[in-house]
Amino acid sequence: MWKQIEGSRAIAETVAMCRPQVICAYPITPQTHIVEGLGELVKSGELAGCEFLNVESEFGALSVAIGASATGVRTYTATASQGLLFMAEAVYNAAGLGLPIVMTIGNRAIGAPINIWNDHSDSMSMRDSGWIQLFAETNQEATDLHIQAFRLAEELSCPVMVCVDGFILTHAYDRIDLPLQHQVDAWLPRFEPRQVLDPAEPVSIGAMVGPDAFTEVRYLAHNKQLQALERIPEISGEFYEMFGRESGGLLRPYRLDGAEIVVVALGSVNGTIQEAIDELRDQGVLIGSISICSYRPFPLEAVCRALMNAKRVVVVEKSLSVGLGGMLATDVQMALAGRRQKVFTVIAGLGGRPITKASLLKLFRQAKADALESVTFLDLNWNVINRQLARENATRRSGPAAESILKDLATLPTKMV
Amino acid sequence: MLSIAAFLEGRHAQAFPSFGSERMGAPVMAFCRISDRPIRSREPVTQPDALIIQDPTLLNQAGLFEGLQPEGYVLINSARSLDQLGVASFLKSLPQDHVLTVPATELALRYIGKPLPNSTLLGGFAAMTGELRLASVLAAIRQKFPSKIGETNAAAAEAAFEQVKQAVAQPPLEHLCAIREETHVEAD
Amino acid sequence: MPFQQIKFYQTGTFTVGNRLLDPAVRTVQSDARRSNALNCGHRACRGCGEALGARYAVDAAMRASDGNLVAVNATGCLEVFSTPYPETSWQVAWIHSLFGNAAAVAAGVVAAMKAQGKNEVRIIAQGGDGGTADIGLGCLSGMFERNDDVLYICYDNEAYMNTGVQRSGTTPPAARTATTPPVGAKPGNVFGQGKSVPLIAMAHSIPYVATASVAELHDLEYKVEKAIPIRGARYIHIHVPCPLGWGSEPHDTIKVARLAVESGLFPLFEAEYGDVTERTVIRHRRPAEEYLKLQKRFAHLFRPQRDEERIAAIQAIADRNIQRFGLQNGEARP
Amino acid sequence: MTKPFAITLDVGSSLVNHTGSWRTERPVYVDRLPPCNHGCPAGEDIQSWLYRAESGDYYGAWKSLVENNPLPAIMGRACYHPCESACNRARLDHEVNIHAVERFLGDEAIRRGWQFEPVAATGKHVLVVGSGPSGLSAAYHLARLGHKVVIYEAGPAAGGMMRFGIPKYRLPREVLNAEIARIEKMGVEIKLNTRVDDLAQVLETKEFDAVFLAVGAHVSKRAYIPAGDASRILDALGVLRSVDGGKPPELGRRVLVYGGGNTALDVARTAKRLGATETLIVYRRTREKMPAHDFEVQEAMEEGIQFRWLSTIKEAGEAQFKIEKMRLDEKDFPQPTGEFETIEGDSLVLALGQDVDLSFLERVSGLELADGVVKVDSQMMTGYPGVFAGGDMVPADRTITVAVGHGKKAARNIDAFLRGTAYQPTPKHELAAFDKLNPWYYSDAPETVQATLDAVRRQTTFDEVVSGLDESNALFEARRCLSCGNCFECDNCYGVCPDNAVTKLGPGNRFRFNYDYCKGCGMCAAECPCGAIQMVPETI
Repeated sequence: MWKQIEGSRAIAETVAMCRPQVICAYPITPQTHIVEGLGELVKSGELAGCEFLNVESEFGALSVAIGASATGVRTYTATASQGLLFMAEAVYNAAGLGLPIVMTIGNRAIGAPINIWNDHSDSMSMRDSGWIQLFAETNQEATDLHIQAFRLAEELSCPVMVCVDGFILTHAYDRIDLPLQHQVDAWLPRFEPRQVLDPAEPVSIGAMVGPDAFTEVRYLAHNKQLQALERIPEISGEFYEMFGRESGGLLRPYRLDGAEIVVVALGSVNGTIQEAIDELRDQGVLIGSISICSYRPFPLEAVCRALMNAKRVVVVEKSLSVGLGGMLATDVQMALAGRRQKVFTVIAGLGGRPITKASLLKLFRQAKADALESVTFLDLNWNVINRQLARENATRRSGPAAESILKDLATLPTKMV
Repeated sequence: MLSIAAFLEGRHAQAFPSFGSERMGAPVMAFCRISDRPIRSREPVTQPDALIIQDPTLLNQAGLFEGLQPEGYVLINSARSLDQLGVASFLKSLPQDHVLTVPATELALRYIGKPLPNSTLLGGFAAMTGELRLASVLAAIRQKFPSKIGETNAAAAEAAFEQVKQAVAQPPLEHLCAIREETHVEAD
Repeated sequence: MPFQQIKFYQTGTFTVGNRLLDPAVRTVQSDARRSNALNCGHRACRGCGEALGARYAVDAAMRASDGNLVAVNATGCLEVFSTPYPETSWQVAWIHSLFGNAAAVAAGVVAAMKAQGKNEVRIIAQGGDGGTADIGLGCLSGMFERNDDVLYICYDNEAYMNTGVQRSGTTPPAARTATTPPVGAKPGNVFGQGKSVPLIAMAHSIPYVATASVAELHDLEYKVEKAIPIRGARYIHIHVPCPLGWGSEPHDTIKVARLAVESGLFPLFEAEYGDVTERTVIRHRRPAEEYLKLQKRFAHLFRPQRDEERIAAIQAIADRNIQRFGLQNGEARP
Repeated sequence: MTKPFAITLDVGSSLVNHTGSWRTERPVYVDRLPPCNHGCPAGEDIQSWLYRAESGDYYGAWKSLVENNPLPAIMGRACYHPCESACNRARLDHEVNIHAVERFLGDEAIRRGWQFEPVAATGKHVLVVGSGPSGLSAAYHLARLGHKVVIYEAGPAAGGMMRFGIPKYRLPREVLNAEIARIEKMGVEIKLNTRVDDLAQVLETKEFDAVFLAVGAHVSKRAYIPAGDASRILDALGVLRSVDGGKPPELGRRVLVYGGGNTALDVARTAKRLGATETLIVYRRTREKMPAHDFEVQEAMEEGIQFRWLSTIKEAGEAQFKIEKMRLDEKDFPQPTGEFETIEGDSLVLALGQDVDLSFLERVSGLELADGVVKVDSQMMTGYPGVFAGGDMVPADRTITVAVGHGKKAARNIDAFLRGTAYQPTPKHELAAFDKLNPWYYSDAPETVQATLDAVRRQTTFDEVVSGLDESNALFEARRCLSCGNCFECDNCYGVCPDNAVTKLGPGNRFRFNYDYCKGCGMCAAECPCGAIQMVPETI
């Protein structure tokens, strides 16, 4: 059913259609609208048989979810940024215990300096936690991925994060085809837990495991994600059969035919990238892109196949591994291990800086001209950087960088958006 | 509401705020794209086809009109004339009837009883650009605010539509229309 | 029969069992069919007070809930010694998640049970003083404030024993720990104002709060069995000596706990909706010094010379408790 | 549902981990000797009958009691209960009032007519000389062993000193008669007014396979006191005997009693009951040095008996007695001071102790006498094979309890002698001293004070002074027993073991340690209220 609706609301309504039995909420921008919506649906009775808990912290939120999931019910929560970091311990724990919790991440930067705007630093920080991480390109996909996430999580008994770009998707009103309840009911099976806290059949969950078995436990977690590599495309296919929409899957290629330059990116920026690609294609530039939906497990083979014929690979990512460069790029390079293609890292859109088509066009033309550095910071304001570096060279005590930079920005002409 | 109106006409629309941590009263921007095909771009609108300015005090802000298309529209919420606002000369490059003022706040006060000009301006916008039919604007307004508030807002929008319609000749139809709206955050 | 009303003196009013009583009214621990929730083969130290307290409490909870029990455990000694792969000593449905989140996990279990309509299942959360008073206090407070249907049991051995006896928020003044060594002008732990989780719990006005001790089995079981059927958030704080951390003799575990109670240093009371409603009156009051002397963690108060000032300060704490909770006058509960 | 590997475990799996290997000491259950049993001259197993009594099993308790002592109703009244002096409970509040429970059981047995079971006869014949406590006790035990017993009693009624030496107000005669009758019902024959003047003669008849001599000390000691013809001087036993015979002697209004033993008190209190307005006990040493039991002195004082300490009687006149004051030397011996005084008195009763008349033994060969008593070996046999002796006749305290104990011991040895073997007493357990207990587990319980007849009534009649316990009181009292040294199945060890290493075997079967899991912490031993667990080092 088509609706012009805010992304967060669409996600809330869809999660509700998956009939979770426990939802816990703790507010943090930009995820908040989702749990607000769910809270309303539970209170109004539209989502029946569901317990909605307002908890005292993100750590508490995921902990409640752990308890609920271990008791054998479908469990959901959402967070972002600092919130995800504050629950980090529980994030690893939920995965370690193999609890199929689904959690939405309204992707947002991590401070300091505190910043509420979108980038991928938060979910990237948890990429090795053992959770499956799926990135949504559009609000339609964000909506659909949640249904798939519950199925995937419960089949494998493994938690899933659905990563949705904060504000850009969560706060955008879009034209979305919302699934119908009977479709969701028909497509999403009942939750059959692998382990459950039941006085009738008592077990001890969460034993201490020593060197004698820890590696095996970890390998099995890894193996689970390898199984996910098989299931994610299948589930996407099964989803298509019921809902008639392509959503999810490991990755989505765009105009790869004969492409010499292939752009790789996660999430909503792919839309703008595709606009840029169309324009360059019209000018005869052989360029295409792949949008990676499944970041964990990372589809090494699929990526390698997609990039088979590319000469240059430009990885545009909204996160920075400080001191190294790109995390996504590192994974892409692993996918291309032993091949001669050049992989360029472009750090873009940090802390909500808009990634404009104009900047992308400029970037891709440089790529075509083979004028790209291995790591590029898109739209970096060099005036500011140079002044600060100069200051720091001049005196060791140069004060907090952020403040000085803000002073500079005030004096420099900058484009307001 | 703009995007909803467009949606109701079967068109693709995308609306999003200039995401900020603003509190009530601070100047903000919101964007809307309307198109006949799916909208993929997620960047902010930098070259608007139309600019709705809810608060004339923002008129002298640097780069306000930056990127405005040569054939673009400007609708300003004010009871005063463009000359009185001192922007007439600055905007004379635009086609005639593409720059108008409408006393949206006054109308809002009259019909809604509150100085909330948003929906009122949408009526004016529909009349000025012809991008949207009044009916869909009113429907969008009623969808956004069910109950009586919807009706009063609709009435105000209709009034604005009539006022602007008087002032303009038949406008040309655009296929892609991007609107930037300058306003103050309102509590709604 | 006339003698049925008579107290039993030979079998002792305070012994675990009592052959002259109807089995139905004897303690859980005297029952040959008790659940042994925490079973043989666990790896707790000799004379571990926490192992004892946990079996006392969970067995009582098992009887009170007719076996419909789920236990959530915080990280700590209890969790480590009870469930090292591949063995578990627990005979109840049990989960361990993290150090600081037992209360929240339990809240989740409750929510899930509620959502499934399994209202007969009772949930307990348990942890040590570190997991309760320190790192877990946030989640605990949240659980209290939401009045989640959880009985939280804290086994207080007054330091981080699992990691090697470091100071916790409930470590008593002057006590030696690995991080408050008995050196310098003021050896051992500082004389702070302390942190009473029971009083913090009472500040949430939850339906039931109680303190208990492994030295007072009848009292402990009474409180657990009273707490189990109550709906809403409940809290029981159990004093459990740690021979390793306190430097007491393994066979003295109960004796030490008893002296804590009889000196007034560990007051036994109950509170409902924020108000103290009952206290367990001290039968034979003992000086705090007797309690301190059994524990090497207080040895520096007596050797090389007596630290009269600080011994008196500790006695003052005991006196205040006795006066504050009225532990010496009034009727003891039958 | 395939559970996750390693992180999820099935319950009870820790049983494979045998923590018993950590142990350096192991607990073992022991039985220790309760101080009451240890202190009882009659060798009663007091704790075991209290244990039965506290659950209301009075018959069982009585049966257990008479295993060792056939005279509970008498003993419960007349015994000076050394068991209570030894009772550990005294360290807590007040010793258990054992004699009162014993008396309750004895009276209960009389009330309900409980009897001893008859046993198969061995065909052996034993003569017992004297039907006092030791004679009756020996006869009873011998009869229980199947031997035919005949008692020769010189007096007109059985009971010996119990009848002639103990006033009615301490031992009602119907009680005495009832317990003697019960022994006779077993087949024990008592020949009254049958004095043995020459034992050798009896032995020559070969009528008996063994003999037990149990003659009491009925001959009062005398002291030389210059006295005028008119002065009335009597001996204590004579007075007591004549009172029992129903011909009370003329003592007058003011009676002096000379001596400090229990007999002195008995006779003084008797005099009071015979109408004396003033009764004065004259004793050469202090109250502390008085051999009489303190509670009797207490009762006497309550009855208005007066005392004159540190005094000896030098001369007896018609209605006057000359008294010399004494002082105690460094060895606490009384020494004359040369200070004299005269006090009024209508009569003087001498209570200076008694002797046994041993003349009937003179012709028995090999039988040795020394300082007025008979020499016996550790089997209580005299120098003449087959002739045993006990009670007042042998060196020991002269109390009925000691006598009953002698009777039992002698009976066992006589039985062994008749079987041609030697009696082997079972070795005694280590004493259950107070420091072996953990008394915290016993709640405070004051002794049930037996209602005592009000003093006035006491002075005028021979009604029993101390009344008995009713059932609930007796039960209450029985339950004050701490069960020192012997498991009473309080479940403490089972409850306090942090490793569930104690197995409960069910009522009457106590407990067993599970050494597979016991880490040897010793908490069970420390918390055992009655000291029935001992920690012993492991041999590694």
